[in-house]
Amino acid sequence: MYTEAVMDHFRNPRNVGSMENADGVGQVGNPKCGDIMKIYLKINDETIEDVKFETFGCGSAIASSSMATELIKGKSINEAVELTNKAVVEALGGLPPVKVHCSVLAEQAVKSALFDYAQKTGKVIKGLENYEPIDDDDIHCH
Amino acid sequence: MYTEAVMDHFRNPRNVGSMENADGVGQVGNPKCGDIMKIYLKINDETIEDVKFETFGCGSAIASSSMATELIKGKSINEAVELTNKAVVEALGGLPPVKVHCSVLAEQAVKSALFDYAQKTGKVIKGLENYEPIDDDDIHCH
Amino acid sequence: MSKKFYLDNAATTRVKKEVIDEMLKYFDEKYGNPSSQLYELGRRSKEAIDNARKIVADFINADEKEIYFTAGGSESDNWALKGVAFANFNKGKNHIITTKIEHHAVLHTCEYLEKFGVKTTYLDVDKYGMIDLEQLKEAITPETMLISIMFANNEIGTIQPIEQIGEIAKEHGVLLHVDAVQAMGAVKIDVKKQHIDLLSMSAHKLGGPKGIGGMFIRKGVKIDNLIHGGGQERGKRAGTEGVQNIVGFAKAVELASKDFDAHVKKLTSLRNKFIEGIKNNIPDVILNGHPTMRLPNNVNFSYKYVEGESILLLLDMDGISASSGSACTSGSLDPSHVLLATGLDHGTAHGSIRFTIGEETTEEDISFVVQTMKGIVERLRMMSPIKND
Amino acid sequence: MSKKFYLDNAATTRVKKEVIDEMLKYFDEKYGNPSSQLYELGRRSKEAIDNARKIVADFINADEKEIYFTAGGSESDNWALKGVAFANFNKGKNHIITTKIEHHAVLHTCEYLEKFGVKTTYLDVDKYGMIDLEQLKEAITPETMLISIMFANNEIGTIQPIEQIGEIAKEHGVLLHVDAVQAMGAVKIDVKKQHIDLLSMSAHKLGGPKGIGGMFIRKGVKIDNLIHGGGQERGKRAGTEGVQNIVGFAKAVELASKDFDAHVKKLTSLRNKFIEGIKNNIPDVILNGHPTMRLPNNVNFSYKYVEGESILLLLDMDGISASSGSACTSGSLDPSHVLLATGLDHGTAHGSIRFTIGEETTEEDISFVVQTMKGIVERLRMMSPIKND
Ligand SMILES: Cc1ncc(COP(=O)(O)O)c(C=O)c1O
Ligand SMILES: Cc1ncc(COP(=O)(O)O)c(C=O)c1O
Ligand code: FES
Ligand code: FES
Repeated sequence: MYTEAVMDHFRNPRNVGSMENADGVGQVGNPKCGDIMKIYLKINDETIEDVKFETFGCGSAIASSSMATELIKGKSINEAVELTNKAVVEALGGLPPVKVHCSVLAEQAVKSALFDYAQKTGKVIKGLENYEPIDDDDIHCH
Repeated sequence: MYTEAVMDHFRNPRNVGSMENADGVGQVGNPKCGDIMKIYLKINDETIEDVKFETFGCGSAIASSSMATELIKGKSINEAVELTNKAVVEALGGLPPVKVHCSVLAEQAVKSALFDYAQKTGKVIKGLENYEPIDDDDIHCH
Repeated sequence: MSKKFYLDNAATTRVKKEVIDEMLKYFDEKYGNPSSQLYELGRRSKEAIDNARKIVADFINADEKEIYFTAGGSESDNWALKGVAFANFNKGKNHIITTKIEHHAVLHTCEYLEKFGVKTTYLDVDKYGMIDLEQLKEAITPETMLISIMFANNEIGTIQPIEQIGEIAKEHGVLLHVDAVQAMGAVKIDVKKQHIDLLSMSAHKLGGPKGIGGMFIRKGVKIDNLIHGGGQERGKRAGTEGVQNIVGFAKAVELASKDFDAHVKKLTSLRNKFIEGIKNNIPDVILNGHPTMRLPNNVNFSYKYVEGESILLLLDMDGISASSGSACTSGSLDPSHVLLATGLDHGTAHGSIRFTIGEETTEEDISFVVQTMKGIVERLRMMSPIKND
Repeated sequence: MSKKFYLDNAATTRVKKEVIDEMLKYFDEKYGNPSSQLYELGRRSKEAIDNARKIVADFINADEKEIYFTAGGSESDNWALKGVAFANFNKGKNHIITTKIEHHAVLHTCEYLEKFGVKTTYLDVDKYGMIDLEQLKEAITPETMLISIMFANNEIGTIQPIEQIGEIAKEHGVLLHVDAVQAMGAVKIDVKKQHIDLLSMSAHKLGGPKGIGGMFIRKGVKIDNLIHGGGQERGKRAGTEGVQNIVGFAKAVELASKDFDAHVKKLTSLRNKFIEGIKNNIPDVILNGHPTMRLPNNVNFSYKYVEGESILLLLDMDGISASSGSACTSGSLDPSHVLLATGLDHGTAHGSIRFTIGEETTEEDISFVVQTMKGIVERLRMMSPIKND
C-alpha cells in the first residue's frame, strides 16, 4: 500500500521531537479527524537552521511530516513557504489517493509555523500575506 | 431420488405392450402434460386374466403403470376397481412428492379401462357408477 | 459401472486441475481478508483479487475497474435488472425489454419487479430461437431503461446477434444487459465492439468453481447495489470476497483464453458429428436451436413419442449424464419455456434431451452415446401409446 | 520474518485443514450440479448439501428446512432486511428498528431502504455497547415490521441480551433478525429459545471458506427473495449452489460444535490475560466493549494520544496482524461508528486497536504482543503532539 520511501520515513522518521524556544511553531489538524501535526522551526538569518515535528496520525501523516521537515531544513523561509504537498508526495514516491490529504496537512503545518514566525517577528513572508490559520470550530475532516 | 422398487419396475416393466381384442381399454393423461397411460384388460368371469400397458411418461409413470398392472392381474374386477394410487405408491416403496400424481394416473387408467369394459358389457361395477372419463379439452396438468 | 460420460457441461463443469491448484493457496496459507491492507496477509489477498480482475477484464475487452465479482450468474442477472430498475425507481423510466427464452434468473426477476411498477416486454423467437431485430426496435419506448438479452441460450444453444442488438440499444440510448453465462469461453465477447453495458458471468460453466461469478458494468452506468454493506468491490458489492473462488474463476478464464480458437474448433467438429449421428440413427427427431448459430458444445434434440426423464434415467444406467430442459428446471414438471417459445408443442417438448460436450469428450464417446440413445429411444417408443401417431 | 501472529480472527480465519479436505472432494470428483437429480453426480452434490443443511440447522436448533445458503453474512443481512421490507412494500408496515452499532451490511441497507419508504430507528448503546431494552420497547410502533440487532459486535465484542430482545419482539408481534456472524461458534445460539425469526451466518469467521454464509428463516416468515431465478434452496435463493463452499461451511460448523465449551473456555482465559496484560503494561488505555458480556476472542482498547493505523503498520513489521475498527472500514478514514456510539470522542476512537485471538494463539504469543504494543505505543506517544494533554 505504501512505497518504500513512505515506509522508510514512517519507520525512521527524521527530525522527530519538540523544540524549546522555537522561532516559529505551527499546529494543524484536529484529533477529531485523527491527525494533528506540529512543526517547530529554528530560524537564523531567514534560514531554517533546525526543524522538529510531532505528529498524531496515520503512517502517511508521519512520513509526510518527516519528509516535509527534510525538504525545508537548511532552506530559506522564502523557499520553505513554497513547499507544496505535491512536492512531499513526489519525494515520497507517491501516496495512495485517500492519503494525499496527509501531505496537504504537512504543507499546512509548515506554512502555519512560518506564519507564526512572521507574526512574532513582524516580517512579511511572500505567499503568507493572506494566510488564515484554520479555525478549530470550523474543521472539516478530509 | 427413486426407490429400488421404482427403479426395478422402471428398468424391467411388467406387462408392457398392447393387446388385440381387449375387453376393456382405458387411456388417461395428455401429451401436453408429458404423460399418457393406456391399459388393456382381458377379463374372463369377472376376473382380470391379463393386463398390458403402454405409457408415455416419466420414470415414475412407467413404474406406476407396471406396478398397477401387477396389482390387478388375476384379481376380480371388483377388487381391481378399488385399487388406489396410495396402494401403488406403497407397493413401490414410496414416490417423491412431485411424482405422486403419476400413481394417480395409474389408478385412473385402470378405472378407465374397467369403465370401458363396463360400458361394452353393460355391467355395473361398484364404485364406477359415477365415473366420468376426463374430457381432453378440460385437462389440467399436475 | 466403468466409464462415465459427463455430457451436461452446460449445467456445470468439472473444476480444472490448474484451477484447484491455484485456489488451494488461498485457504490456509494466504487466507487474509483483502480489506485488511495494513498487514501482509491482507495485502496478498488484495493483490490476488486485483490480478483476477485484470484477467477477467482482458477476456471481454473491458477495463478492470468495470469488473465486479458476485456469487454467480444468477446474482449478476438479478443485480443488472434490479440495480437498473431501482436506480430508476420513481423516475419515469420503468420499461424493460427481454426475450421469452432468458434464464429464469432474468425472467423471474422481471416478474418480481412488476410490484415496483416495472413493465416488461418479452420478445418472441423464431423456431431456431432467434429474436427478430425489428420487433426489438418496435418495442423500445421512451420509458425503456434496459434491454436484457442473453448471448447464448443454455438449453438450445442459440447465439443471438449481440453486436447488432448493441447497436440498436446504443442508437436508442437504452442500456444493454447481456447474460453471457453460457457464451463465456465459447463465443468471443468484446463489450466495446458489441456495445454491451452490463454483462453477467459465471465461473462454473467454464471449469471454475461454483458460487462465483462476475459482472461487467460499463463506467458511468447508473445502477443500485444489490448487496449493501462494506466497501468491497469499490463500494458496489458488499461482502468479504471469496478470494479462493475469485482466483479460481480467473484461472479458468485464463485457461479458456489460452486455447480459445482450437477449443471452439474441436468442440464444433465433435458437436457436428454428434448431431449427424443422432439424425442418421434415430427417426422422428427434431434438432432444437439454430443449425449454425449455436454453442459449439450444444446438442439438443426432441425425440417424438417419448418423455425426457425416462431417457435420462436410462442414460444414467449407462453412466451418461445429460439433461432435459435446463438444469434449474429439471426438478420441475413443466416443459421448458425455451422449447415452447420456439414453437414446439408440449408433447414434443417433453421429449427433449440436451447433451453438452466438454473438453474431455471424445469421438468414441459420441459414437457410444448415439448408439445408446438409439436403443433407449427404440425401447421407450415400444412402450409408448403414441408411437404410431 | 520468523513467527507470524495472526490476531485478526474477527476479520477472517484461516481455513481449517479438515475443512479443506472435505471441500476438495467437490471440485473434480463430485462436481455435479445439485439440481441434476437424474444422474449420479448431481445426486451426490444434492446429498452433500442436504447433509450440510442438517449440520448447520442442528447447531442453532433450527429445522433443516429453515436453513438457506447464501454468499455470506452481507448477503444474509441484505436479504433479511430487504426481503422483509419488500414483502411489506405498500402494505402499511414500513418501520425497522436496529442499533447504532450494527455492521454496515445492516446500516447501509437501512439507509438504502429509505427510498422505498422505509423508516429506521437506530437504538443507542451505553458505554459498553449495550442497548437499552426499555428504549427498544418504546421504539416499537404499529408500523414496525422488523427488529434487527446483532448478537455480538464485530469491533468491540459486546454480546446483546438476545433472548430478552426475542421476548420483546415476540410479545409485540414483530419479526426479529439477528446478525450472528461474529457470535457463531462463540456464543450458544438457539433460535427457538431466543425467539429469533431470521439469523445471518458467515463461514469464514469460524474456519470455513470465504464467500459462503447462511440464513435461518423461521417457517412461516414472509420474506421476498433477494436473488430470483432457478428453484435452488427450495425456491428462495437462486443460483447454482457453491457445493464445495457449502460443504466447507458445514464442516467448520461441525468442528466448532464438537469442542464448543472447551474452545470458549480456553479463548476466554487467554482473552482475559491479554486484557490484563495491556491494562497493566500500558498507561492511558480504555477497554472498549463490555468487561464480561463480550466475545471470548475480542480485545479492543483505545490508546490515547496515538492513531490506529500507525500502530498497525508497526505491528505488521513484527508479523502481528490486528485491526483498527472493523476490517470493512479499515480502508476508510472515518473513525468507527461503533466506537463513537459508545461515547468515545473522535480522537480516542482513532487510536483503537482490535486484537481477536484464534485457536492457534498461545499465552506466549500474548506476552510477546503485549510487550510489542508497549514499545509501539511509547514510541508513537513520544512523537505525538498531544501526549501531555
Ligand atoms: C457482524 C458482521 N456482520 C456481517 C458481516 C459480513 O459478513 P461477510 O463478510 O461474510 O459478508 C461481518 C463480517 O465482516 C460481521 O462481522
Ligand atoms: C444462461 C444462464 N444464465 C444464468 C445462469 C445462472 O448462473 P449461476 O448458476 O452461476 O447462478 C445460468 C446457469 O444455470 C445460465 O445458463
Ligand atoms: S492523517 Fe488522516 S489519514 Fe493520514
Ligand atoms: S407422469 Fe407426469 S411427472 Fe410422472
